[in-house]
Amino acid sequence: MERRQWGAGLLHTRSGRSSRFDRAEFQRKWFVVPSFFGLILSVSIITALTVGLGQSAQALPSFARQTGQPCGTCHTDFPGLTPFGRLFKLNGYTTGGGKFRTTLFPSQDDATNALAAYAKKFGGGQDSAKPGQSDTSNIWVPPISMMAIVGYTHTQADQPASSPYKPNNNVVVAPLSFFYGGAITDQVGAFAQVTYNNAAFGGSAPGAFNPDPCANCEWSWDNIDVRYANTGRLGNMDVIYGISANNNPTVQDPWNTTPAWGFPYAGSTIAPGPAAATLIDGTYAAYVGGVGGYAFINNLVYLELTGYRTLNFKTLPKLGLDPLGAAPFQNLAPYWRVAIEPHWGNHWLEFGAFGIAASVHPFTGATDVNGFAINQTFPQTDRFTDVAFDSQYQYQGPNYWITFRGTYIHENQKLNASFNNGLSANPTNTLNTLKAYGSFAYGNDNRIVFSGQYFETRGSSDPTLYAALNSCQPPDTTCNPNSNGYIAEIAYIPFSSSSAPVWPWANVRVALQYTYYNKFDGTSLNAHSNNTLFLHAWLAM
Amino acid sequence: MSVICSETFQRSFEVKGVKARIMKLTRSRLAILVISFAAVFPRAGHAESLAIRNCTWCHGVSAQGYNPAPGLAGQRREYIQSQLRNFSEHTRDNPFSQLYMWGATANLSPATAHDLAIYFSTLPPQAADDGYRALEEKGKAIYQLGMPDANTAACVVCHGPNAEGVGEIPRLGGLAYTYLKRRLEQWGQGYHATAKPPMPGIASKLSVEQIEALASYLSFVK
Amino acid sequence: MAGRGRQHTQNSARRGLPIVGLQLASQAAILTIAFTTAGRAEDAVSKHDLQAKMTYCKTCHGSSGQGLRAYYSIPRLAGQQPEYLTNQLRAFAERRRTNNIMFNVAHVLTPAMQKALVTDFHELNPRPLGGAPKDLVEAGKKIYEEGISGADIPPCASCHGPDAKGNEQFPRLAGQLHDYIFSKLKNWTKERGQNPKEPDISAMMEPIAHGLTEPQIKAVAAYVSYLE
Amino acid sequence: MKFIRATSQFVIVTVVFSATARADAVSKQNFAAKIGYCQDCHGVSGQGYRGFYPIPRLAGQQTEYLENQLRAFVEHRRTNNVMFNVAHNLSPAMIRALATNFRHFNPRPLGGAPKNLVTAGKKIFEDGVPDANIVACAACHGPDAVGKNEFPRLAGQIYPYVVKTLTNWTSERGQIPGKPDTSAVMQPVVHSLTKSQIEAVAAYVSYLQ
Repeated sequence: MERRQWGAGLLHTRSGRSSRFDRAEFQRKWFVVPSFFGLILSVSIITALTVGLGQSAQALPSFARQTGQPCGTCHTDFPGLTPFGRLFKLNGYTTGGGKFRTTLFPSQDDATNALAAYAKKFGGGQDSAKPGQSDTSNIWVPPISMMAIVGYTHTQADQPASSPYKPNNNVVVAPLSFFYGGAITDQVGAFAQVTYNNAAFGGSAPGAFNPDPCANCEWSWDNIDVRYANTGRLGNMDVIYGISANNNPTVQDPWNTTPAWGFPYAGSTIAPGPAAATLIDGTYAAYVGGVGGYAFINNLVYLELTGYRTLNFKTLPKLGLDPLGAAPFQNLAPYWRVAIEPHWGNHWLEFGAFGIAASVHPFTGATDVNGFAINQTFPQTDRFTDVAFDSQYQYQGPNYWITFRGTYIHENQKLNASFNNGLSANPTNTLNTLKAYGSFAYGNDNRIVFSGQYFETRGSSDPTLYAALNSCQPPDTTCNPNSNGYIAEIAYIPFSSSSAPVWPWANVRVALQYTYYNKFDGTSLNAHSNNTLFLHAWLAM
Repeated sequence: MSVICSETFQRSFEVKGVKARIMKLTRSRLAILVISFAAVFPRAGHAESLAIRNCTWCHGVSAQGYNPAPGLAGQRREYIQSQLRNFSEHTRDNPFSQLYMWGATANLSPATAHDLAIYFSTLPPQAADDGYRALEEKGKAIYQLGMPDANTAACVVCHGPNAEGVGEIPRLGGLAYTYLKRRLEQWGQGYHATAKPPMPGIASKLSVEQIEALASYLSFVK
Repeated sequence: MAGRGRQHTQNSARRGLPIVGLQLASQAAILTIAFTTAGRAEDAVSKHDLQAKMTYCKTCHGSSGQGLRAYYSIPRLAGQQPEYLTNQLRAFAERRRTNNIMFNVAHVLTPAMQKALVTDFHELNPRPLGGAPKDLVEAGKKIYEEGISGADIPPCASCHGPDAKGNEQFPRLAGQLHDYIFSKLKNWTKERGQNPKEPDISAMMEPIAHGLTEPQIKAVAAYVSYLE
Repeated sequence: MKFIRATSQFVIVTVVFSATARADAVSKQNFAAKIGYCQDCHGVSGQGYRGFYPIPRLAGQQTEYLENQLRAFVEHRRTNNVMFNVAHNLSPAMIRALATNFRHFNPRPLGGAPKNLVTAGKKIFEDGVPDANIVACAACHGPDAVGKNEFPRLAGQIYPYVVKTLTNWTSERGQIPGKPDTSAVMQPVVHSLTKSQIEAVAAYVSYLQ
C-alpha cells in the first residue's frame, strides 16, 4: 500500500518540491526483466512460492490472519476502505477473531475470564457450555506481511534513457515492502511498512548528497501508524478514540479521500508525473514524525489533531531517506482533521476538511569541498498553509460497492525564505489540487474493480520556482505548475474470499492502469507523451 | 467544535498579540491533548474483552448495530448462540453472512460463543428508529394480527407483544429498518432454507410493501 | 356419519342445559340449606364442604345431575334413590363394583357426606338428555311393562316401579342415559359383583341382563331414557 | 423441503376432501393455503410450537372440539385476538374442513416437560384428587387422554400450553356470561387445581403419544 511517489528515494516521482535533481539520474534497477514474458515469469514464480505456503491470505495478509475476514470486508476498491475497514483502523488494528493470534503481548486470558465471569453472573449458567478451548490457544503467527508490485510501464513517448532502464516498456519490481500489521497488545496496534526500492538516491552527480554513510541503502521506512485505541461512552454516544503516532500526514486518516491513501494506490515508479504538489500531498511522507489524538463520536463525527516535526538531518539516511529530500520545519506543524459521516441504510456520505500549517527552512544548496551538499538552510522560513475539503459517498449493494470521492486542497505559500534568496519569483504563491474519483467494485468473492479519476493541479506561475518545468522552457514562458488529466484502472482480485485456496496467506491484485495527461507541468505541448500504461501485479503475502 | 483552519488558527493568535506564548502553547498542546483524551472518555466499565471487541468492531461500540451489521444488544441469548452455530456450520448462507460472519465464527470456541451471547443479551437495546413513520401503523397491524386472508401468520404469537422474542426466537424490536427488510426478503429468496420452520414459509408469503411496513414498525419498537 | 349427526344435535341441545343446570344447582343448594336447618342435625357436614363436593360430582354427572356423555357416558344421578346411591358408593369403596375413578371418589366420602349427597341428588329433577332412537320406545315400553315371557324375564316395572322411579335399593331408571343403560346391561358382570365372597344385590339383575338380547336392551334403554 | 411439504399437504387434502362429504364451497386450492396458514404457527404436522405464546398441538384433536373452539373465537366466547382474526372470515364449510384435517396427524409429542412430575401427573389424571374435589381427568378425556367429540384430546399437548390454559382458564374462556359453553364444565376443576398439580398433569399428558 505504498505511495509510490516517495518510494523513489530523493524525489517522489509524482511531484517534486524542489526539482533541482534530475530523476532519471538516480534510477538504479534492482532487477529488471527485459520483456513482457519476464513479467509473466516473475508473477508465476512468486505465486507458486506463496501457494506452496499452504493456507491462503489476503487484505494485508497479517490482518486477514488476525481477523479471519476476507478482503471484501474491509476493502472496496483495494486498498480503498469500507466502513468496516475504517472501523478496524480506528480500533487500532487490534480487533481479531481469526484463526491465528498475532498479538505480541495479549492480555487475552484475563479478558476472556472476565467475560466468562460476567456471563456466569448474568447468564445464571444453567446451560453454561463446557469450557472448551479458549481462543488464546490458537497458533501465534507473527503479524508480518510482505508485498511486491511487479509492473510493466509503457509511456506514449520514450523517456530519456537512464541506465538501467530502457527508454520505454520496462518491467520493474518496485516497491517491495515488508509490513508489521496487527495488534501489539489488545489496545495497541501498528501498521508499519519498510520498503526496498530500486530507485535509490545517492550517486556521483555533483550536488547530490554524499551517500557515504549508507552508500546503497535502498531500504527506507515507509508508512508507519502505531495506535493506541479504545472505545468508551460520552453521554449516550459511543466513542472510538485513540492516539496515533505516524510519519506521514493523513496516513492515519480512515477515509481514502486524503492524499496518503488516495487513488492511484499503485503507480509506476519510473513513469513521469507532474512535479508540483501541495505540502500535505505526500511531500513530507516519511520525513516527519507526529503524535496526535483522534475520536470518532457516535459513528458520525470524526475529530483529530496531530503535531508533526521533521526528523533531523542525521537520522534520515539511517531510515533510508535522502535528508535533502524535504526541507526541515521550523517547529511543530499542526495537522487537523474534522469529518462528518452520516450513515443511513446502505449509504455512507462523508464530508470534511483537513489541513496543515508549517514553516519550512529551505536548503541553501551549498556543497562541501568535494561537491557534496551540506546541511545548511536559510534563516528565514517559507510558510505553507494547506486547507483541504473532502467528501466521499459509498453505497453497498448485495455484492458490489459504489464509491465517489472528491478532494480539493488549497495551499497558500508565503515564500519569505525562497523569495529573499532568489528561489522564487513571487513572495506568495498558491497551489490547488482537485481530485474527483469514482469506482465500482463488483463481487464479494473474487472482485473486479473499475475506477476512474480526474485530477488537476493549478497554481500561480513562478518562473524561478518552476524553472525546470516544461512550461518554463522557451519559447513557453508561462512557468505554471498546472497539470490535469485522467486515470482509469481495471483491477481484478481473484482470492478475495475465505473460500479461496490461498486465503489468508497470499493474494494478488492484477491491475491495468492508464494515465492520460491533458496538460503536464504547465503546458499541453506534448503532454500526451507522458501518458502511461501501467500493467502491474500487486502481490501480498 | 469550530472548524479550525490554519489561517484563522494563525490569525487568532496574532490578534491576541501573544506570539511568544505560541511556542510554549504548541509544545504543551501535545501534552494537553493526550491527557484530555484519556480522561474524557471513561472505559466501557467492564473488562472490554477482545472477544467482545471482535464483535463491537462492526456491530457498534455498544452493539446497537451499524448497518449492515444488526444490533446485538438485548438480543435473545439462545438466538445469538444458535446463529453463531449456523454461521460456523455455514447453514445460514445469506450473502452478508457468508462475507462477514463465516470468517468471524470460523474460530469461535463454543465457550466464548456462549459467554458472548449472555453478554450481549444483557445490554439494554435502543430502537433504531429508522423506518418510515407512515408505514408504522400498517406494519403494526400485520405484526399483531397477521393477514388471515393472505394466510400470513401473526408475528406476535412467536416474537411476543414487544417483539422481544423468546428462547431461540429472536428479538425484532428496535432492529434497523434496512436489516429487517433485507432479512425478510432473503427468507423469500430461499436463503437459510434449512432453518427450522415456520420462518421460511411465512416470510416468502410477504409482499414488498408488507415487508417495508413490518420493518418500519419494528424499527420503532422500544 | 349418522351417529355423528345425532351427536351434533344433542350437542347443541346440551349447550342449553347448563343455564338450566346453574339455576337448578342454586335451588338445590338452597334446598339443602333449608333441609339441614330443618333440624336434621346428624353429624355436621359443613355447607361449604357439601357445596364443594356437589360441584365436584356435578363436574362429571352434569351440572344438575342429568348425566354427561364424555369419554364415557356418565350416568344421571338426579332423582336417584338415595339408598341405591349409597349402596353403589359403598360397592365402589369396597371394590365390589370396580371403577377406578369412582373408587377414588367413594373411598374418601364420610358416611355423613354420602348421606347429604344422595339426598341432594334425589331432589334434582332436570329434563332427561334423551337422544335415544324414538322408534324403539314402543317396543321398550312393552318389555318394561310385560317383560319377556319366553326368556322368563320378569317385567322391569315389578321392581323399578311403573314410572321407573325405583324405590329404596331398586334404582330409578327414568331419564337415565340410554347408552349408559345399554353398556351396563351389556357388561353387567364385568363391573358388578366383583367380590365373590360378598354377593350383593347386583346378583339379582345378573340373569336378566344375561337373558336380554341387544335389541331388547336398546329398546328398554330408549324407553326409560325419555321418562321424566 | 418446501416441495415435500406441499405434496404431503396435497395428499392429506385429497383424503380429507373426499371424507368431508358435506364440505361444500371449499376450493381445494385455498383450502391447502389455509392449511399452510395453520401449519405456519401450529407446526408442519400440527405438533404445536413454543413461540412467545405456546401454540397448541392440533394433531389428532377431536374435530368437534376444534369446531367449537373456532366458533368460540369468532363469537368472542373465547378471547384471543390473533385467533379471532384467523377465524372470523372462515366459512362454516372451511371451519369444518380445517377441523377434520388435523384429525389424521399423529406426530411425536414435543415433550420437554420436567420428567419428575409425570408420575404425580398420572395419578391425578387417572384418580383425580378426591379430598380436594378434583375430578379424575380420565372420566371425560378418556384413560389415554385422546378425548371424544367436544372433549378435547390432551395427549401430546405441549406442556407450557396446558399449564397456561389451566392456570388462567377463566380469563380466556367462557367470556360471555350470558352464553356459557362447554368450557363451564372445567371451571370448578381448574378452580381447585393447585399450581403444582397443574404442572404435574400437564407434564403427564405432554408425553402421551
